[in-house]
Amino acid sequence: MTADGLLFADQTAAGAAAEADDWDGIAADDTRDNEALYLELDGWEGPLDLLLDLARRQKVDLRQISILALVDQYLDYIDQAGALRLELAADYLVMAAWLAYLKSTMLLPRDEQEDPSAEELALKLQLRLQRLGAMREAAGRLMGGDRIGRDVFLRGNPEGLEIARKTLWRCDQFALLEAYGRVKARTAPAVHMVRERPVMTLDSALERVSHMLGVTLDWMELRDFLPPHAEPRLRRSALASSFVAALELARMGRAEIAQEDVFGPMRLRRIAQK
Amino acid sequence: MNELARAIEAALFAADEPMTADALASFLGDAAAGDVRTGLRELAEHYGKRGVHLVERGKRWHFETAPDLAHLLRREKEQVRRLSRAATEVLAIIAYHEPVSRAEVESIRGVQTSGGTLDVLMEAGWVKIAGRREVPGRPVIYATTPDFLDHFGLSSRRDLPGIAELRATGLLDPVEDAYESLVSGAESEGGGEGDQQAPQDASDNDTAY
Amino acid sequence: MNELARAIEAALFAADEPMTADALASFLGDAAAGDVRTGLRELAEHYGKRGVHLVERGKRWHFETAPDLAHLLRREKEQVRRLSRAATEVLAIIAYHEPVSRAEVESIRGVQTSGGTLDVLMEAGWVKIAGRREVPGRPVIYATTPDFLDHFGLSSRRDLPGIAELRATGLLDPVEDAYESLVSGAESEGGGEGDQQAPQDASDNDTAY
Repeated sequence: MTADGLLFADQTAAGAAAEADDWDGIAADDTRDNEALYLELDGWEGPLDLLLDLARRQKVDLRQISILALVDQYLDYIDQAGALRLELAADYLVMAAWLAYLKSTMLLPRDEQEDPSAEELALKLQLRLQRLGAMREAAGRLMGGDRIGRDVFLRGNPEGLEIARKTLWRCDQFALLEAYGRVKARTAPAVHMVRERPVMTLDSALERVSHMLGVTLDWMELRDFLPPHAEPRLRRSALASSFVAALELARMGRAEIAQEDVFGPMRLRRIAQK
Repeated sequence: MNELARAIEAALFAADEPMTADALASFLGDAAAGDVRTGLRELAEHYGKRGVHLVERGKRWHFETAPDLAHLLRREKEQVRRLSRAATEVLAIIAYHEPVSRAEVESIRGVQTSGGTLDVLMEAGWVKIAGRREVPGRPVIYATTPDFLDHFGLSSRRDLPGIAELRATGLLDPVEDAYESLVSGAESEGGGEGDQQAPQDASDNDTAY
Repeated sequence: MNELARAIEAALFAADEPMTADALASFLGDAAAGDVRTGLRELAEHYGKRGVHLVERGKRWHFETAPDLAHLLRREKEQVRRLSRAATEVLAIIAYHEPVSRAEVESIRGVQTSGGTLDVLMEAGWVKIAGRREVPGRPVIYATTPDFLDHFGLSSRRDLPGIAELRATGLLDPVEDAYESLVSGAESEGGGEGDQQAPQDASDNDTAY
């Protein structure tokens, strides 16, 4: 950027001053009275927005605006709004205070200025306004482009492209039957059924043993008391109940029991009744 | 290409529905209906061999894609996939027990069945919803379809082999599971005898004691 | 007109969204992407002077009506979302600076951006979250979408009106950077004179008021 671009180049200052005067008249030119002027505050999104608008009214390149004129315009503006006793958003007042400070330091001799210098602050304000201005202009051009639905139109009723992804499932009879077999085998109910078994009850064993003991006085093996041709399961049951019957008869003093060896055959004999 | 033809082309392209020549003429402002008709015929000719055709249907004109390209625009990509093990089991259970609710399938399988599995079977066209069971909760019940019989080469569900036949072909012999193979070891000793045989065998073994 | 061009024409006519050359190639089956690109260029040229144009927007292609016919079609078809001034500014700032954080947008506009503004732009499908900036606080950064290019008739971001010029003049650089380069630029112009020179001039001018 050249010296021209800097804020306070001679012709800029002169031009800006003229523009500033011009601006004072703008409110009238635009047939705004004070009130209308204020009411526009709502339309500005914050102080920077208002500043940009004021700067544009200087009708010069944003690079050449007079910050000093801009400050005056802004402060005037805030004054007018204040005179109407309208409430101003805090950020407008903060900006006003900051601009008043900026103006005062700009008017001070250079060597009394603090850091950052007034020029730096002013230049940065100007750079910000340029950037906002550039974006606003860009937004305008963007919106002015050939927009779909306003300037260009898409196909009214497109059929649409469709890829129907269809899955062909494959399975065969064997797999089906195998699967059922698998399920059946896996879930075969683990039911424990007690089957009816041939048994000899204790009562019948008691009767049978005491009856057979009554036939002879000799020792008999327990095994001899079992039904001779019974199926194996009945024999096992008879063995158990006959053993208990023998014990019962011995307890009643009607029989005696003998066993020579451990696990040897058990023998049984009637005790003669006195 | 004249301006009217361009305008007709654009208007028909952007239109939501087919338009008559008269409607076009009035839409395009001061165009004469005759000129519009001429324009339409020229455009139709221009598009005649292209991928898009301008066609008249019952006096109304619209663009449509060339009929010979229809297969490109609505293409079906078919992929063959093997039915998963779980889905095959569910299908078999439905086939053997239909109509059957999902809860019943699960209790037969002994495993929870994801809804996706039934979806797959219905997508395949082998299973359909066959109503609801009139019990509390009115669960949906499923059954197989004629396509199912077709695909599996069955003329009716009665063709499905019974349990005894499955056992005879060894299909009830679980082979995967170590525990199950133990059990099946005992069972196969039964040598293909009936359902009742197995407990009998067990008691025979008992006599060894 | 070859078959591939016909197929491309038909597919793009029927498509309800813009398609890239690659998407077209894969949709059309065994077409080579290079051939599709050639076909697209030929078709675009063919349609160049017609009422309907074939355009590329952010690598995606679609048909649209010719912009110069807007006045004929606009009447009934206008369906453009009205954007607030704030939203258009935010959109422009994002488009020209992307990716950009909300704080950066706000520093350019000098006002806070209400969440609603970004929401509107995201809902329209023109702006998306493009990740986070790896600085303290990890702010979310925003960028424009392909739909943005589509809607505003831009072939690519390079087509943004005036972007080259804005870039060249540094108007897309942050104020601090611009200030630094301005000061150092003034310095070099000053032909070896001190840092103070340019501001000195400026303050001299000030006194003219």
